[in-house]
Amino acid sequence: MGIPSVPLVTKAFKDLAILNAAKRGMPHERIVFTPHPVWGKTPEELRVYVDGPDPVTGKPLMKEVVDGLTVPLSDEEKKTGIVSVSVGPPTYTDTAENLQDLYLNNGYTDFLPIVLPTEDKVNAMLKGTSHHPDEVIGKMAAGAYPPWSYTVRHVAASAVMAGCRPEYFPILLAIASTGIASLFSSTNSFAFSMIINGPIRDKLEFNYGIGALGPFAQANATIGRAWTLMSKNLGNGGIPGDTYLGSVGNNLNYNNVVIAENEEASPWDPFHVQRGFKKEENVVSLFRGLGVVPGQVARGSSVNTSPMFDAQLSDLFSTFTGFFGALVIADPLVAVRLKEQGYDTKEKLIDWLYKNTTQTVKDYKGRNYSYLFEYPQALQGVEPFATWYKLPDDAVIPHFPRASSFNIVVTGGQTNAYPQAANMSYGVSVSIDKWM
Amino acid sequence: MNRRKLLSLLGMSPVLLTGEPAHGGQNKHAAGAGADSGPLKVTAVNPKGIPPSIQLIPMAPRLDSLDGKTVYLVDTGFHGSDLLLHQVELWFNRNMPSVTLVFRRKAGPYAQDDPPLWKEIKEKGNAVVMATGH
Amino acid sequence: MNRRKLLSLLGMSPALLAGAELGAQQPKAAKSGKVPSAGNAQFEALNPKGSPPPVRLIPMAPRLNTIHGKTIYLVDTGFMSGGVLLQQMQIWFNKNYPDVTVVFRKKAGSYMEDDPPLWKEIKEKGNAAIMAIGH
Amino acid sequence: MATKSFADLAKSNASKRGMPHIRACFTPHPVWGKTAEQLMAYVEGDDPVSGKPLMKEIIDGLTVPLTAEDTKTGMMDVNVGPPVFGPDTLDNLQTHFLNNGMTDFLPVIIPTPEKVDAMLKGTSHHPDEVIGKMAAGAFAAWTYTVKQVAVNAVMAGCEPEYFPVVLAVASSGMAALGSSTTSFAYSMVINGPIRDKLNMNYTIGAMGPFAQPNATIGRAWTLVGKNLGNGGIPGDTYMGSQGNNTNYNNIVIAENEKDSPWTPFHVQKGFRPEENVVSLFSGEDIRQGHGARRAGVLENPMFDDQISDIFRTLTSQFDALVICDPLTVRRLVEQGYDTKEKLMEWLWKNTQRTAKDYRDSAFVYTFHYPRALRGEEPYATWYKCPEGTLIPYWPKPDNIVLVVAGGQTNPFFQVGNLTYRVSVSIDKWM
Repeated sequence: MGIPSVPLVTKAFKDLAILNAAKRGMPHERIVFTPHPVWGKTPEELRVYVDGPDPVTGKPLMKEVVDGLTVPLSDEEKKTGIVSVSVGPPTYTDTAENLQDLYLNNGYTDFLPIVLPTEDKVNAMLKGTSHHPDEVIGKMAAGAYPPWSYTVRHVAASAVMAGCRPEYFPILLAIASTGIASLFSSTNSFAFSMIINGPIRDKLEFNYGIGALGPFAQANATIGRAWTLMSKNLGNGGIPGDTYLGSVGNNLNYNNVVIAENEEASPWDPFHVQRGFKKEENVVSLFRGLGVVPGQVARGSSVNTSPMFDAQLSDLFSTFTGFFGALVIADPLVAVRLKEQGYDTKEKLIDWLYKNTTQTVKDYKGRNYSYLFEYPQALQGVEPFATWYKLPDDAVIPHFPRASSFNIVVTGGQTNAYPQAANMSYGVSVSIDKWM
Repeated sequence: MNRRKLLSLLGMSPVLLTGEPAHGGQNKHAAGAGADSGPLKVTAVNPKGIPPSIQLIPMAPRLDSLDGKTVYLVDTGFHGSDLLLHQVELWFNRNMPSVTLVFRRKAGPYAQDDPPLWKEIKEKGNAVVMATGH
Repeated sequence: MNRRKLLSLLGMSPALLAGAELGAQQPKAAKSGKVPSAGNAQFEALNPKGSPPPVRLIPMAPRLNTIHGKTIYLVDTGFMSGGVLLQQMQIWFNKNYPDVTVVFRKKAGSYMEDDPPLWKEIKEKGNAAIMAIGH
Repeated sequence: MATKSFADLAKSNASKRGMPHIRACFTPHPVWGKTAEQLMAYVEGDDPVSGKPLMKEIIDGLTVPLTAEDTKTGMMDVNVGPPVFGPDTLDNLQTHFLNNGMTDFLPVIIPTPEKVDAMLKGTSHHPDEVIGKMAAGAFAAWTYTVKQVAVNAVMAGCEPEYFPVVLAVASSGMAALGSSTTSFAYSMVINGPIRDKLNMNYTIGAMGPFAQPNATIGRAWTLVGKNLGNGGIPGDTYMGSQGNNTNYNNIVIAENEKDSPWTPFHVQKGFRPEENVVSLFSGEDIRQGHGARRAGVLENPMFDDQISDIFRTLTSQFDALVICDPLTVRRLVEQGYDTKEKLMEWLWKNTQRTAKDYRDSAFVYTFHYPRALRGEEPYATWYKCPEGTLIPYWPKPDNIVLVVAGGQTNPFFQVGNLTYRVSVSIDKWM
């Protein structure tokens, strides 16, 4: 702006504020900190903050503010130019054991053992694609940060580390090409998920039978993990206090809920076909949201001889936030049963769920994300939020803003007729074949 | 963590961090310390992507004094920021009554920019205090 | 998966699996003749498995020469719809083996619990049993 | 006679119980929800496993004479392979462990004798001490020694100083991969000074992949369940139809005792604050509080009310584990909940549902109803009262567990539909 400013930030965001200012070109920005939190405090309590010390420096807070605006700049503070950021040497040489420690201590891992990305192993991984190792394939940031870029070879290093085989590599390139990081900077603790469709599921021996979402196959385990390693190493994500701020964290970030669709046992179109791909194409689709809930907990889950899965799913969705979408993860037994109930396409079920999962306007306005994200949109006239905010409190409105908030995928081993439900939004579908 | 240590972890170059090693660097352990893996060394590639270069922005010149100046208090919209800035305003009224305070709520959700406000501040203001976070 | 493969993965001993390979074998010997480096240096690794209890073999009961004229118990263990399936089987026996006496019984207790009085009854009055498990 | 889905299970379980050649036959799956006509077609059709007519299989099973193998008696040892693999290259050993189902399909640290010896230095217990028995369900339990636990701890990536925690978990005999057609979740809460000694993360990203002890101790529980408890073999000792994504790490929660004004969880369970304790949970899942009604109330957020709202889609078959960020706790204390017990009491009293909703729940029907029939309280009463009667979710306030974790960037909370099982002293395994 060209005029002196002082940002007033709560102590919880200290590291974030300093680092972000530095990444944006002002490594010495004069930031003043208040105690945390501000939310929920009374004016009297906040006056104590203002009259008290900056909890970071220990000096009086308002003296810091005034000094920040008036003390002349040092030479360093006036510097201009371009500085490059170092990520260390291109290779490390040491014993295998020491390298395992080094990668862990340098924050290159998810704190679990890795396969060391030796040049031999990286070269073997690179054989899994026809793309040139030096091709720059994307840019990634774990939030509102300047994005990092990366080549095919960079992706290969993270793929080796996660334990992937070279034949898995095109899937990782497809994910990396989207630029979506699986560790996102927010004080919320988000979860991520991917759906894999096409013949590659069998070629790579993905598990979409018993234990589909659990640790029971190398492809499911390592590809999901690789997304998190890529987010750390290629997108600079997952540094607590800097590029990761989720207060409580999310256990699903270890594997990122890899779902290979059980296309063979499903009575419906596969997910990628719904998105306009051909059945024989290999596609990965990415989701983001909060988490996964099992259907056993729904009300009416034991209406014995005639289970009504549509109503059960709707019950589960009613405690979700409509800001994220509703992803049905149906066991094939559930899908077949739903088809017998008359839902011969996924679209019919989506239509029913959208219309029958409702809430009152009062409940809607009381939800966290409604205020934070949808109320500003309502003020700008964006629908359906503008209408919803005008309706009386007792009006009944859909729980999710549109039918496209819903998605359905089929997976599981048919030992048990239950679905799972995820509070997750569809992001994007990417061809895997393009990266072969 | 102090600023120097933090920036060092970021991999900021010596231009920013005179005297600090640019990176975590090589492992301290003596080679061969791992009895089972023997003294044999392997070479592994660095998995990090390419961070963008940073365009340094010189900070705006500071004022000699705030006396008689106009200071904008900008609320970015996080819960509670408005109340906090009001307390800052009251402090100025009590301790530096010659300062003119202007309170503004930034338009749009917290992640969006507000160019008209920045323009207004540049034209009418001398300094800014912005409240970020909750 | 066939029975032999399945038991092999379980680590069942050769007495049960004449001729089958054990699940947990030595990895293939490393190729010789390579210059030693960290990549092909040789290591030993411990087996992470716990100690499974030995299995006491139970000889199967002698089979009948024929089911004609015999009494067969159909036992419903209580999983959803198991009884309906067994009733269809009873109808099948009536049609195809009218001289077989078919007795339908629902096992007492939840599906995890044993039912000794029923086993006693079957032993005394029945010649064979068919038990429906699963849903 | 079983359905096709259970073909592997039926055969392997009969083997483990002593009848490796049992004559099992199979119908198509499922039977549940089918009409009588559809089931008659099953009876008149083929066994989907053998491809032969089902009824011929049944009659043959009852009448074809037994072979010599069928009539064998005696004790049979189950072979788990040699005590040591190799020598071989690390790559080949990695592949070997992966292909033999000894891992969670992620890379492991190869448990060389040197690494295992180093791990064993993390405890004063003798390597050959038998410390527990474990089964992943209604199977014959396997036993294991301190050394066998050490092998799995090495594989998971644990440091020797984490070893007492892994031993404490293993000594409980509780497997992290339980066999059921339901895909269960597991969790552990760690209390005491060891959290700081091991540098456990209980602040920002507390439940995510941000610290070595949190990541590797949780993973070790799954490896212990697989290798020492023989769990996690799909179709045999693992039947969860859809699987559970939390089984990779098992939701490790180190309590943020420092920033919590409440009594730590282990102290609630009768331990002293300076003792180190791991407490194990199992159940359905964990979910975030964001979907709660009134979660966006700004001036005066009522977290008690929000937590109660999330409770209303939990199943009563499992309990509630609430994980609160310290900011949430501070706010709750301001509301008057200066102890965990006060909040547990309020939540228990104010989270209710109708008797009809209770009885319509799948798990309640399978597990509580038989107990109600036997006259067990409160289930008997809950099954007798009129449909519209409001009843609590759980028998007592203790069914609600409160734990504090998080980095105070936001006053959020998460809710697990998880039941407290046991607390084990870590100090005893040092």
